[in-house]
Amino acid sequence: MRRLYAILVGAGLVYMLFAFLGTISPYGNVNLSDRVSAHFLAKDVNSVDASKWVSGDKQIPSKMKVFGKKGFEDGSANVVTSIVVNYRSFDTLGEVTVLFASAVGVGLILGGTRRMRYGRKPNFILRVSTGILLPLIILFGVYIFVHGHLTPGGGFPGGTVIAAAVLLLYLSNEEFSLNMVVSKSLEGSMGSLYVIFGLIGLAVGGAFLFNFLPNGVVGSLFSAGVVPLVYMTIGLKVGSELSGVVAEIHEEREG
Amino acid sequence: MSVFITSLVLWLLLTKFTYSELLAGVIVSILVALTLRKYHGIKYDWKLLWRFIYYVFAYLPVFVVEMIKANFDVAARVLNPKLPLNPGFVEIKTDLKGEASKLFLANSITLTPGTLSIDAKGERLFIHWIDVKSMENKEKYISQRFEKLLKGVFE
Amino acid sequence: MSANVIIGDILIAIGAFFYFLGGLGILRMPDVYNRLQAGTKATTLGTFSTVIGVGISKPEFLIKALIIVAFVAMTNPVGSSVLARASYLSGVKPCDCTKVDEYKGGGEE
Amino acid sequence: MIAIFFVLIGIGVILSFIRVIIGPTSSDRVAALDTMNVMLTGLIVVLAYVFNRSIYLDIALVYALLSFLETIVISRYLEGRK
Repeated sequence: MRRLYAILVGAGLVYMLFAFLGTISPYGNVNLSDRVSAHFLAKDVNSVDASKWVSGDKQIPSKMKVFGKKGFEDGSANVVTSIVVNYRSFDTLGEVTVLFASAVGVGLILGGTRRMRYGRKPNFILRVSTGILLPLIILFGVYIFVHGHLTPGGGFPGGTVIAAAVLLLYLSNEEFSLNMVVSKSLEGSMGSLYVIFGLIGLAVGGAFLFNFLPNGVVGSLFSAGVVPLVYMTIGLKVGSELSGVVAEIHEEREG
Repeated sequence: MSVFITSLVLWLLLTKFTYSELLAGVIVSILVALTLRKYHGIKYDWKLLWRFIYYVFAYLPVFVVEMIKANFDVAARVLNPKLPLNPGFVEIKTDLKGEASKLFLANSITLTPGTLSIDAKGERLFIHWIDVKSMENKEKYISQRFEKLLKGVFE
Repeated sequence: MSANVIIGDILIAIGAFFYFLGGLGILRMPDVYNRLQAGTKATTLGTFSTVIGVGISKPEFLIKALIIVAFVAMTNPVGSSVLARASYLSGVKPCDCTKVDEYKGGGEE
Repeated sequence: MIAIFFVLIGIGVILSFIRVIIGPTSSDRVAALDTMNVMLTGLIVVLAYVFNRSIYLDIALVYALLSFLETIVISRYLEGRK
């Protein structure tokens, strides 16, 4: 079952490579104004009057009130997010792969079976305040990556905040140790879900991570097509991956 | 359950209210509450509203006034060219039992004039006091203002 | 300029003054514990005053400003008391003017 | 008016940074760094007010969280050493 799955994903990637290589035009002949349009550049998270934007010789029409408009080009209110996820999605795939490789390296070198102890018992004040702050920190991390298409942030910062909460739990509780099975399986399933989203986009639209969902109203939560789903998968993956790194640093081998 | 309520309230405060935000908040709060059911320190009971009102109207004004006094105290000490200091580590007893109430007592002590709580063991709190006035009746100077109020809030 | 902007600006000015006092206290006090006293109190009230002043000047910032204030009020005293305990246990000597010390040996009987 | 705030906060940050550099023990340095981080949080909020961007408040919240975590981590490291 597992081999079949791996073969399917690999075949999809190979097909994507060949399909993509055929569509690249020679260097210098790409008409950029088709790809990055003026409308796309003028999206701003603050919905300012964008009449001052000039791209090439084309003046953007003034009074561009983007918020509340339906079916806009990409539908995300955050320019950085739509560039990273829609226009440069190979780059994000590469970043996720680099992080995965480093997590595997830490697990190979530092992994162990026994929970490491500090020299002193944790402070009473630290222990109780961690109990109160912990749900709020994790909720804030989830808020960052769910709202990645509306506010600054996205999968990587949100995952880092979740890993920070796990580190705080490790520092304040002598008994706690992360359930590695849950962490690893969440990481793996989320990573492959990201690739599967990309392959569905490839099958539907002909490019990796093509936006196959309706765009919705700019500025609301369920908008921007595939971007929030991709950021949820990336956020959960990075969060569980960095938590696994923190857990492996806190373990030591027997003897 | 109490984690769920706190998370939902925080989510709605962080975002603007729409129905899709409410739906996402409910889902996320359920997940957070299920994940952390062993490691949280928030517990509510049926007297929540009364406690909240008591906290806002009885505890917060005293706390804010003490904090402003503490800052003028710090300002007077720092701006004085001779640096009048008389510090020492003292130990006081507290009557509070609950963990959250002791945490709030320690935080209040840290933010009030001239005291910094260092450690808590059982009923004993260890405090760095910048101006040791007397070794008897230490509790009168340091913690008695808050103990009654916090007992009303948390116990 | 309306009334709430003026009130907010005055609050921000008070907060900035307390920030200045915190920096001065950090620089002038003789040992770690006294420095933590000055730094923690002054910066906490400074943050209260600054952030609430911003929230009053711009009412659409008020809710997030209150969240930041609550977070700082929870974490700042905890951080400084954990740091004070750590520096005591790691053997940093208090200054010579210290009168009494009932916390010898980490408070163990 | 706004310039006064920035000058006062800047002097505070510089004074505590001097303590970070000259502090005799590492506890002094961490204490000064903690104070400086809280000041910078307030500075980010004032910047949000000046530039009129509500998104900077999220950044201030994340900065406060990370500075708290930094203090806790270094404190646990210091007290574990005997």
